[in-house]
Formats: sequence, structure tokens, C-alpha cells
Amino acid sequence: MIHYEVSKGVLNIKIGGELDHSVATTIKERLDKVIRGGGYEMVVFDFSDLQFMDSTGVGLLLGRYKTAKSMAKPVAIFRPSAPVDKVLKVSGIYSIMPKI
Amino acid sequence: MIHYEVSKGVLNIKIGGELDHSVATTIKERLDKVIRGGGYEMVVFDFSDLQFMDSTGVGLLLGRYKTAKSMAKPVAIFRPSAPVDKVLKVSGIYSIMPKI
Amino acid sequence: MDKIVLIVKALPENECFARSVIAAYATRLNPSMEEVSDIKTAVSEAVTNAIVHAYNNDAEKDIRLTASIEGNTLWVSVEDTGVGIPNIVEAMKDFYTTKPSEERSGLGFTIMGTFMSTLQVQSVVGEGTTVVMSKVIG
Amino acid sequence: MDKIVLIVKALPENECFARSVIAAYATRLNPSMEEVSDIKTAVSEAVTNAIVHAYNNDAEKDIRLTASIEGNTLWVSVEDTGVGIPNIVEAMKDFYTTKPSEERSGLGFTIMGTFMSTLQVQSVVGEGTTVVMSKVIG
Ligand SMILES: Nc1ncnc2c1ncn2[C@@H]1O[C@H](COP(=O)(O)OP(=O)(O)O)[C@@H](O)[C@H]1O
Ligand SMILES: Nc1ncnc2c1ncn2[C@@H]1O[C@H](COP(=O)(O)OP(=O)(O)O)[C@@H](O)[C@H]1O
Repeated sequence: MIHYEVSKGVLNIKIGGELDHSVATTIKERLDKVIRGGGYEMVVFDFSDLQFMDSTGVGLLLGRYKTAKSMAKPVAIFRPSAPVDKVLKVSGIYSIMPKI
Repeated sequence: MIHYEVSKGVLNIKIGGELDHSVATTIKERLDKVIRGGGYEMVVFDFSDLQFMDSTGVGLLLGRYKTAKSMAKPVAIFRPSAPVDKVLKVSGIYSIMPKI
Repeated sequence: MDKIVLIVKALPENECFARSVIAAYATRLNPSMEEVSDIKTAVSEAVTNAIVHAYNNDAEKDIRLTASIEGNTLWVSVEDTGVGIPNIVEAMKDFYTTKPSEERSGLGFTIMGTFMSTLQVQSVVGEGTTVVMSKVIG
Repeated sequence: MDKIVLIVKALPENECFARSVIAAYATRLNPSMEEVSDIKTAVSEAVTNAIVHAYNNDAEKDIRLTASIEGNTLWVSVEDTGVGIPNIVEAMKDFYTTKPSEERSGLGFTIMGTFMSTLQVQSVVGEGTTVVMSKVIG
């Protein structure tokens, strides 16, 4: 499940379900297109409905971080569930995209 | 899950979850004890919370039917779910213990 | 061709485990709820027979399941290396059982045959039994 | 000893399937929710590596998983017959990846090592890789 919308200057990207390699390969380009589209001040990944993520998800986030950086926009992560939070913590990714 | 009580002359035996060989072997004697205990006019198997049953369940029902018959009490089946109903229909068991 | 193999011990808890794994695999064909529960029931019968009849509850023994998809058909085989069946035609008859004392109903093969599209049984006494079933989905 | 074997093709949908089957098996040890998700994550890493690195997405190839229980410890192995790893020590370093172009993070082994109690990798170039992990439950 993937859904995005711009609201109050924030590009909200909600990814639900399970984010692994089988999903990442299919949503990568779509996300880059949206991020490159502009019209926002900040990118937020809403993980409140994401039940599972592995290191492929970290790679996906780093890739989108680079795209957002090329637009000079910051990225943050919203409400990761406990298992997703654990993977994100181990990856050290919160130092570049904070949890909000 | 298994639960029984006598109410208005009916011995209600409720079996929930999944009824297969792994479960049947553990509840057989317990059920016979209750049925032999008497104090009721009719035995009703309440299958409203039973999600799964295979032919081992049919064997279990036929065994308890014999015990109830030795007490001269009739047996009926209450609200089997669609998958359980399908197994019971194929078995022909409704001819001796009607669905109510 | 897409195919999985699952090998489990002849333990009662593997009746539920094996039917759940095959049912999860079958979702690749987008089956209806009724089709899923038909598959679950048939697999449960075959695995239970391996535990009860082929191996007489010897939990050290292996049951080998394979499932594969060909077009819109799910194929499932359940294989044991147990006692085998001397007379398959007789064994497959409704209500025929060699273990009435254990309250077997003799309806396992009946249900496999009714709930699946095809059923085939191969057995060699002393070597084991293989049950091959298929179900056309949709 | 209780043990299961699961063989699946190197298909992306088997990442979810394999981790779910191993997680379902692990429930025999009555693990906490966190322990289950740790196991799922580690298995997902190993299976994804077999698909992406060992087999380069060749869906005809087999990945063999085994899971067993010894006391309160779950053992899981994930085995492929793919390209193999020339330098395991290097491969296991944080952020090391040979496929940065595919946005691999190089954290797969890091996560397996962090989420499981033990991690052991055996590999022969041109023959394949076996990842053996264990997790003490409770
Ligand atoms: N895997 C098997 N190995 C050996 N014998 C078997 C096997 N499966 C079935 N049988 C034989 O076939 C008979 C009929 O099987 P089935 O229709 O499933 O009924 P039930 O399991 O209730 O006895 C069994 O009683 C047994 O003698
Ligand atoms: N099963 C495997 N077969 C071959 N190479 C592997 C396998 N698993 C891991 N590797 C190698 O080890 C490296 C590090 O793996 P990992 O830490 O999981 O990171 P990533 O998958 O993100 O690259 C991979 O980039 C790859 O070169």
C-alpha cells in the first residue's frame, strides 16, 4: 500500500504493509517522480501502517533521500512501528532523516 | 478452545478454533466423561466458532454419538461455519445428528 | 516452474503447520475462501494419514510436501516412507479404515477426492505412500 | 529433533513467504512479538541476498531453508548454490555492498548479526553460500 499527498507544504508518503525487496523495486521510480515533481518544503515518510521493513527499505530511503537532497528538501520519518523503528535505529538513518 | 455447560436440559459442547487429529486425541476422554455424567436430555455441539475441521473431527463426533446413544440421548450440531459444514455434509453425519 | 518443498516431522502440530503453509502458497493463484479451505482440508487429511497410518506417530519420521503451480492449477503431493498401503482401491473406499479403534472415520480419501479436482495415490508396502492432488482454481 | 526444511524458488514473493513460514515455525518456542519480528527480519535479509546476490534474480534457482529447535534456541539456515562470496569478512562489514547501483544498503549482515544471537556465514565462490543463524528465545 502506497499513498502520497502534499498538505501544508509537506509531501506525505505513506507506505503500509510490508516493505521488502519485492516491493522496493516496484515503487522506487514512482517515488522519485513524485519527489522530483516539487511543490513542497519537506518530505515525510509516514510509516504508521508499515508492519515490516528490512535493510532493503533502508536502501530505498537512502535513495529517496538523495533525490530530495537534489531538490534541497529535508526528509523525516513519521511514527514507525516498533519492528520498523528497530531496523531504522540499527541503520543509523535517523541522523540524516529524523523521526518525528 | 473447548467449553461445556448444561442449560435447559441441553448439554452444550462448544469447540472453537481448529479441530484436527492433534486436538481430537486430547479432548476425546474429557468429552466422554461429560456425556456419561448425565443431567441433560440432549447433546448439542456448538460449532459457531469452529474455523476448521477435517475427517478426524467426523470420527470424534461419531465416537461421542455412540457414547450419547449409550445414554439414550440425541445429538445435534449447531451453526457450523461454511468449511466445517462442507466436511459434515460429505460425511453424511447429518442423517444421525441433525444441524439445528 | 514455481514450486515449493516442505519437509516436516510426523508431529501432530505439523498438521496445522503444513496445511497453513500450503494454503499460504496457494494464495498466489488468488483462490476464493472456499478453495483455500478445501485445500487446507485435503492437505490436513494427507498429513494426518502419514502421521497416524504410515508412521504410527513416530515423530522422528519425515513427511515431504511439494506444491507447485501450473497455469491455474495447484498441485500438491504428500509423501511418506512409512508402512505403505497393500490395497489402494479398498483403502480409498468411503468409511474404510484400518484403525477404527482410534476413531478414524475412513473418510480421509473421500474428502481429498471431493475437495480437490484430482487425487492419485501411489504406494508400495514397506516403502511408503505418495498422494498427489490437484485443484483447478477459479 | 524437531526440524523443518523449506525449499523455494528465487522469486521476490518468496521473501515474504519464507520469513512467514519460519516465523510460524518459531511460535513453537512461544517467542515474544519482538523476537518473532527479529527472526522475520533476519530471514528476509538472507533470502533477499540469495535472490539478489547469489542468483541475480534467476527465478529458476532454489533457496533451501531449514529451521530447527534445540532447547530454547531456534536455528535457521539459508542456503543457496549461487555465485558465492570471495571475502566474507569484507562482505559482513557495515555498509559494504557490491550492488550500490541497486540501492542495496550493505546492512543485511549487520541486521542478521544484531537481530539474531549468532550468525555464521560459509561460502565457496562458484558453489554457493550458507548462512546459519540462531536465536535464543525468552
Ligand atoms: N499414508 C498412508 N500410509 C499407510 N496407510 C494409509 C495411508 N493413508 C491411508 N492409509 C490407509 O488407508 C485407509 C483409509 O484412509 P482414510 O480414507 O484417510 O481413512 P482414515 O484415515 O480415517 O482411516 C487407512 O485406514 C489406512 O489403512
Ligand atoms: N547469498 C549471497 N551470495 C553471494 N553474495 C552475497 C550473498 N549474501 C551477501 N553477499 C555479498 O555480501 C555483500 C553484503 O551483503 P549485505 O550485508 O546483506 O548487504 P546488501 O545485500 O545490502 O548488499 C553483498 O553486497 C554481496 O556482495
